[in-house]
Amino acid sequence: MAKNHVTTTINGEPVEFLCETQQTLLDVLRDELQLTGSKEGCASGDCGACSVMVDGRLVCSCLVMGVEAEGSDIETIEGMAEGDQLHPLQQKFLENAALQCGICTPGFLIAAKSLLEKNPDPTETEVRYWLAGNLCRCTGYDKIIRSVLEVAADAKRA
Amino acid sequence: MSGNANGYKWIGTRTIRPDGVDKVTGRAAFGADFSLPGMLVGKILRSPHAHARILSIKTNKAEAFPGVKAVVTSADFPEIPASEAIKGSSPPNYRHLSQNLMAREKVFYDGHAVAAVAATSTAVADEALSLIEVEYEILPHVTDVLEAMKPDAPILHDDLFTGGVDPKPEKPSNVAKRVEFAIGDIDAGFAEADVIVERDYTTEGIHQGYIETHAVVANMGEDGQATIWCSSQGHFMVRQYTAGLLNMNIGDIKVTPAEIGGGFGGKTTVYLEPAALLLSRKSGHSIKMVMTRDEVFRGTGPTSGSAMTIKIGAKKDGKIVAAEADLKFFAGAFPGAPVHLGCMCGFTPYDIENVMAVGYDVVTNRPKAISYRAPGAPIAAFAIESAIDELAGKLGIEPLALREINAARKGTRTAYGPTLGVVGFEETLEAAKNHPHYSEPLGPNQGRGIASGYWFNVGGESSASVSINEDGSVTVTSGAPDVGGSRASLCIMAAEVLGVDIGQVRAVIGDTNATGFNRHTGGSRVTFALGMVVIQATEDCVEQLSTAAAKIWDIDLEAVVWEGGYARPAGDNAGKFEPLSLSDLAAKTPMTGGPISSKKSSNVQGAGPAFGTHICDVEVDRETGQVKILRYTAIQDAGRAIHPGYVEGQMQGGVAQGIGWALNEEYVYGEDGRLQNSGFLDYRMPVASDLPMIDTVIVEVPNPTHPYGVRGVGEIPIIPPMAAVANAIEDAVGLRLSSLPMSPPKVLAALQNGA
Amino acid sequence: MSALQYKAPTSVDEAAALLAGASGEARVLAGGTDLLVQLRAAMIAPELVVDIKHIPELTAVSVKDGVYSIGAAAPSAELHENKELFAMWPGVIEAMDLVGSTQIQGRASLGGNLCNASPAADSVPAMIAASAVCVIAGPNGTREVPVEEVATGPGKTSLAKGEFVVTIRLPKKAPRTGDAYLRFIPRTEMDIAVVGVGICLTLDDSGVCTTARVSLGAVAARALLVKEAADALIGTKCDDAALANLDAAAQAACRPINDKRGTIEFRTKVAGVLARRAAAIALERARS
Amino acid sequence: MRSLVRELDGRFPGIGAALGDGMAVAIDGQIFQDYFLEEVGPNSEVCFLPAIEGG
Repeated sequence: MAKNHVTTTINGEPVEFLCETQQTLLDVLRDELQLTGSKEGCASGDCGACSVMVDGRLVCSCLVMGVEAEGSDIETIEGMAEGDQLHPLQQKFLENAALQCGICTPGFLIAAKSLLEKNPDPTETEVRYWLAGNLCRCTGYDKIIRSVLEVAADAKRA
Repeated sequence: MSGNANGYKWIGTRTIRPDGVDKVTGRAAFGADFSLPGMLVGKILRSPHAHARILSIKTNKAEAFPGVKAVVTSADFPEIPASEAIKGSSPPNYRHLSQNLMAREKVFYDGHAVAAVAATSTAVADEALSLIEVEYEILPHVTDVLEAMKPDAPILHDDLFTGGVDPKPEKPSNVAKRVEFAIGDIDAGFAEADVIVERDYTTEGIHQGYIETHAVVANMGEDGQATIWCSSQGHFMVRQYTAGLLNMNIGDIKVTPAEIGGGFGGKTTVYLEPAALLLSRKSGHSIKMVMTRDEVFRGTGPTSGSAMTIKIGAKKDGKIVAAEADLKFFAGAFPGAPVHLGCMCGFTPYDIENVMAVGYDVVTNRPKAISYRAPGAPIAAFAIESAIDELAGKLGIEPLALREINAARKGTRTAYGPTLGVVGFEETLEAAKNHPHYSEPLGPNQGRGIASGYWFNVGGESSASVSINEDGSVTVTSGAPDVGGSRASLCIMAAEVLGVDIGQVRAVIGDTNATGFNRHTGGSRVTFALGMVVIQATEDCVEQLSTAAAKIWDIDLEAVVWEGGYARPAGDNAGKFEPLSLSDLAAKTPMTGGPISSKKSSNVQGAGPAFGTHICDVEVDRETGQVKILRYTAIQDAGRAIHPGYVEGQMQGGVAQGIGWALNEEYVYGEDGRLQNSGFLDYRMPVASDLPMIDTVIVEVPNPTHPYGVRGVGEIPIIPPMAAVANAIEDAVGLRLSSLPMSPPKVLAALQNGA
Repeated sequence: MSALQYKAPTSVDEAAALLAGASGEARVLAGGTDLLVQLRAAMIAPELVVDIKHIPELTAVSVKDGVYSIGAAAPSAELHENKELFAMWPGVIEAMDLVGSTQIQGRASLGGNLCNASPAADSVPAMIAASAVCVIAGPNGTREVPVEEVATGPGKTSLAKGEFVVTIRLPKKAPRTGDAYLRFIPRTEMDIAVVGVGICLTLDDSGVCTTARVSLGAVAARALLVKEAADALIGTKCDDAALANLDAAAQAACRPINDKRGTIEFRTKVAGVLARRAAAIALERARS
Repeated sequence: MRSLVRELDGRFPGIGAALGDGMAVAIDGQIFQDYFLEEVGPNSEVCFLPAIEGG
């Protein structure tokens, strides 16, 4: 059967790809477009390692069909830094040792960025619940949560 | 950012890890992120039965399916006879490992691999798996440790006879071995006791839960030279085990480590690599295999579950006079439960004259258990630290005070034999007592628990090289995968020895051809043991740099000192020459004797044992049995924190895993012996909203055998939490829960029965 | 290996024709948060997936004379962000908001949660309590069905071939009406409900409960509408005695199973507890 | 250590083999996984124990 032809925008660039209907957006990003920063931890929406933004909404790319992405605007971890300039969340994660193995880090960064865009001054509880769909097995979340709160506080001061 | 309170320039500072930018931008390549042109997809067919004899496997339909390039079964694996099961001086048992990787006569658990295919796509491979016809004769199964020990239990292995008992048994058994550790006279000890507590405890099998599933790309060249890219806790382990399983020469295999997305002990063995190589050999293509989450839960090693009995006796003044542990751990399908480590660690926090710890290693129809952070110790500590708490209650002594009365210190004889050297257990108790958390008031239905834990820490074979590059930058190459920031620690130690800016030093993990042998990352050894060889290699480079300076100045080597990143003339020559920086000297190496680098390999000894003490507050919903963790403080002797951020991270992560173990994580098997919760939805690891901030206190009682005093830090944090939570629940509602997980249905049932 | 087809119709009629015309199994794709998991796990093997999100009324939210019409495929996050809707039916919106993570909320929908027909679906008891009605389209036009009549058992619905839910209609809310939904999960997030309770009650101006609907989730093969539990509240001021009767009636209605998520005893007991707690919240909302 | 093990094996035949496989030794409290070439003092405390595997 012929593959589906899909036209999207990814990290601001127009991108066209061919995919089979069975392929998820995550499969397409990783296997067809070599954007391997989004990770597959469960393929069932339980771990958040594949988090991306689709048309401004935070989603698990493992639960979106590749073919559904037609006409969509997609943001992935690869588009988070602007050139050499890390996003404040990326910088803060590094400074605070908020990652150990780093496999969940892209998903956390995408999810945290979407939180701060929607709610620039979240409480600790709000951060914890917003990020509850991102599993981390290394850090106990402490330094991740602190990093998000500190970036919010820094932005408020600025 | 130079100089800090401990007198060092870099030790104890929070530098940016050298691999950090790649990991926050998505560029870091983990196991599944690697690809080769023309590679095929490999998939594994797994048993749906807990215990069955394989009568036949027909692969012809699968092989004929378009797009399928190879199928392998156990027939493609060399059979390893019992006489050749042990190769060299360390684990594994290759016969068992081979059978675990690909079932031979029998499948021993739901998820046991029975065949593997290579195909042009995942969809084709999945279809091919469904075309493999396996005829099973289903056998009775046993997943519970006490059931497996019964005389009429289904026997997994006809050739397994209980070791460590006299006389040697004549009938096969699921009990692989009995171990015993004893000092003093246990009966006399209990006879002396004024107060005795005794209770049974159980824990469930739980998984390490790393977020990255197992992944490999493997290629077998036509000349028999193999190349493997994979994520593991030890690429030398992958090389050694793969060679041993496939009867290959170690030198014919090159393993390149990918970034590893969490291991916690679970990636200290091979699962996919040998099958991937066989598929590559058969198909003539490179093979990529990536496990699904379901496969990880069903097919890879969880840790043991257990049934335990603990009995402790003390005098009225709190002095413990006798302690006895009976620990039965299930190992899963093949022997190897870490029950001896549970026996050895459990009572070590205490100075007790009469101790008897007996352990049983029991096979069951579950995946073969593998290490999980301080293997064995957390299980024993749940029971023993709960018993200590119960004893404190009976004696009317504060739990922390009871620990102080009995605390192990330098000179304490452990139950497993050795006498402790310099250790920091009392210091952790002191820090706990002085922490504001310890005296904060509690509300209704809230309780506070204390628990402690001990781990040996280990050293082991380590190889690293340090190269001074032409521009004065420094490359540290080591061969033990970085699971949680160890490259940052190695950079710090090299920069400290060199006295240069941390930005000049970069640490990388070399492939199996780039460094000498390294034992896998585990047992909290890398910062300690690799640190030792990196320090030695860096010191050697300093010697070479000083020699180069001496040549340039035409003075004796003894007249050169290395200080703050510069060679300086000393003694009579002091001030006669301008100091030469590392970069100056690096630029001149073509004229001063050539490149400067050093390789060191050693079997590093002298790991510093360490202790931790945790404080946990909970609130119990009496109507639903739900336990909320309100506040948590972890205190630990790290010897010396090289990078405090990553030490705290180890502590916080271990606590979170321990809380999961305490409250909700468990393998749930059905009556049919099949695993019912093989996904993150129903295998309930803590999520961000389940936890509070986890406070940490790093106590530093330096390890005298390490130049900077490093002890391991990664294992200890997971040891105390289960008992800390149980003790807090007891404090909150007056009920002692002795079975993990302390999930809401169990807590509610206890509240109803106990109230 | 059958080739899977994907279609994204732009009208209700087109969608109904595609679904009705499929020769093999056809599935409706709303947010996909259940469908893609089932596809991946090979629990289903449809030949056609019909994406209904390109049909305008399927993702729209409108209100007319106090009656809310919510597109069956509208993502939960949008409903939660709709302040007027949230203020009107906090129980329903909070229930849907409990489904999965933030990421899931960006995709999951009331229609999907309903038609997946899980006995533990969070939004369903809340919708039943709120007297929600589904507008169902099919090859023979549209029909309206109370939410409680959609799921018939685990994974099974009363929808005929070619039919799909277009909108969910929440009735005009009477004065002094409050709704609430509570569920029990072992963690704080990311679990499937072990027990769920939706309650909607209306008070007269003296504070006496005049009407009530109580629905229990995850304690039977489908969400239950429990009249006896509602009767425990009606005619009372929802005092402690009434709440104790509600607790007992809720427990009596449970027909749960033992499974990896909970035991019969636990589910039954906690159903009563949550009924009391949810009633207290609904009462508070009805009063304010 | 090597001569100590030889001596032990002389007194208790077979113990040498048993102490070789998967065992470590603690000399004066210090654990050695690889102990054959370690020095033992006249008053040293020597304990044989199982080799330690870590996570």
